[in-house]
Amino acid sequence: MTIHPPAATPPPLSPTHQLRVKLFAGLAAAASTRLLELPWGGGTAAELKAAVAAAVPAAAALVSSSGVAVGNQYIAPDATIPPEADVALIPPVSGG
Amino acid sequence: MTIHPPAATPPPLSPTHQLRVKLFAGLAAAASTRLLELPWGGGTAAELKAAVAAAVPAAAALVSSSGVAVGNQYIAPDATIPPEADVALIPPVSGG
Amino acid sequence: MPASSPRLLRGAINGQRLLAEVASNAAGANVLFLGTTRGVTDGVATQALEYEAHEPMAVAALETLRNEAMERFGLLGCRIEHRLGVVAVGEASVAIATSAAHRREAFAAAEWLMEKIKANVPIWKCELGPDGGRGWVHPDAMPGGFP
Amino acid sequence: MPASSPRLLRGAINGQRLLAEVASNAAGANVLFLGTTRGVTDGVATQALEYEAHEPMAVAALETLRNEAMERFGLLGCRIEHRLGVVAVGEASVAIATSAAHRREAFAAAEWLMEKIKANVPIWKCELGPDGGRGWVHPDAMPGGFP
Repeated sequence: MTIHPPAATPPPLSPTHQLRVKLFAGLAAAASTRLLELPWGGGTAAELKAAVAAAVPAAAALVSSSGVAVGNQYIAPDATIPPEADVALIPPVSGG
Repeated sequence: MTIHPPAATPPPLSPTHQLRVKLFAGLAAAASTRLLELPWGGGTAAELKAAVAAAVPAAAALVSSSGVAVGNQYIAPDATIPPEADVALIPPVSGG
Repeated sequence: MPASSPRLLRGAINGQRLLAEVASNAAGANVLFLGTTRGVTDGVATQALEYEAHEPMAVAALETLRNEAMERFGLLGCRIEHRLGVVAVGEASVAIATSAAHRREAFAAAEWLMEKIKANVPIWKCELGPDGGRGWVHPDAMPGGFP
Repeated sequence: MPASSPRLLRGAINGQRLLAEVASNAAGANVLFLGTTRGVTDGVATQALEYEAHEPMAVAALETLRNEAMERFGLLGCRIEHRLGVVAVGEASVAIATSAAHRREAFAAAEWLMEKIKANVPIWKCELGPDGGRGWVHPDAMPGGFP
């Protein structure tokens, strides 16, 4: 017998799924990369910040004062980040 | 016997002394001249405005809302206008 | 008269040159304001504006305002030019360029100068209508603060 | 993307062109703001600034701000440009040009846009010191209003 799960339910993410997070300015300098790859089983923007801070301890303070953007929009701390999202951490800005 | 008046007292102005008053913009248009000559026996800025209004009735309303300048400075209504002064009537301004 | 002094001129205003003249390595903010002739004001068509001034008094008043703005707003540079004669629709009749360490002062000074120029400096505009009509503009308010 | 859209660019900003692009026969007021690199900030010498951005997000944020400014202040035209890469002392890193029927709106819009750009748009500056030192500038405040 073959079991077909409902088509609308995606398979659960492996905890080793890699999320790519864009970094900028002081965050990129602290992490020595502009694109941080993180194991990501899903979660909120706040959880992503905690995961980045754990992966790059030197940037922890700046991460905690950064916003999270998906695509071209800031998202709220409790918003969920889809697994294939175009994610960026936005440290306090200084243009102008 | 000859009477010498004190040296500091100038001779009284003839009432036919001519004062030249610069006019601008709507005042010059109403008076059809940029330089109005007025008989002037001396007096204040307010008296000068009255004299100009009497000489150019078409400009009376605009004269009453004009300032008086001697040289490059506005003067107060009760300030005296010297006989040879560089006098101008300054209607409400509209530069910019 | 120093090169930075206000000028009344009959040719076109060159805003780019004014900005260059207020430039400074100490400046973080530079503002250029250009007042231009509108083709329509309150529904009435304007062909052009014609300006005249009590020239020596206007230059002296502009110089006094410039010096006051330099001090009051801590400016690094300030240039003022005003056209005389006919100014076609779209052309600039007045230009103010300011520079300062920070933007608030540069903006505030340019706005303050425009308020003062429009209220006090003996310059007048005449509206030239499309039908050849002429009308000098004299606001109700008194110049110089004298009733 | 329309020609009036904000741009991030690596070459020099041409303020005169931006003013020409916001010109309108209905405009009586035109404001150009140029933010320039200061040689000294709070007593510390700067050799140059280097800017980077989250480019698509910054362009989208600038476009949103431009559209809001056009409506909020009733502008006739509005152009925004921001440099990326190294900007030498005296050069412009950001330019805003606005036009409106009257000056209050043109000034207010340019100031409002500068406030919003500095507070919210994902662009960052790095101070390049005379000794080769580099320091990214991250104010204490949070972007986007999220704690």
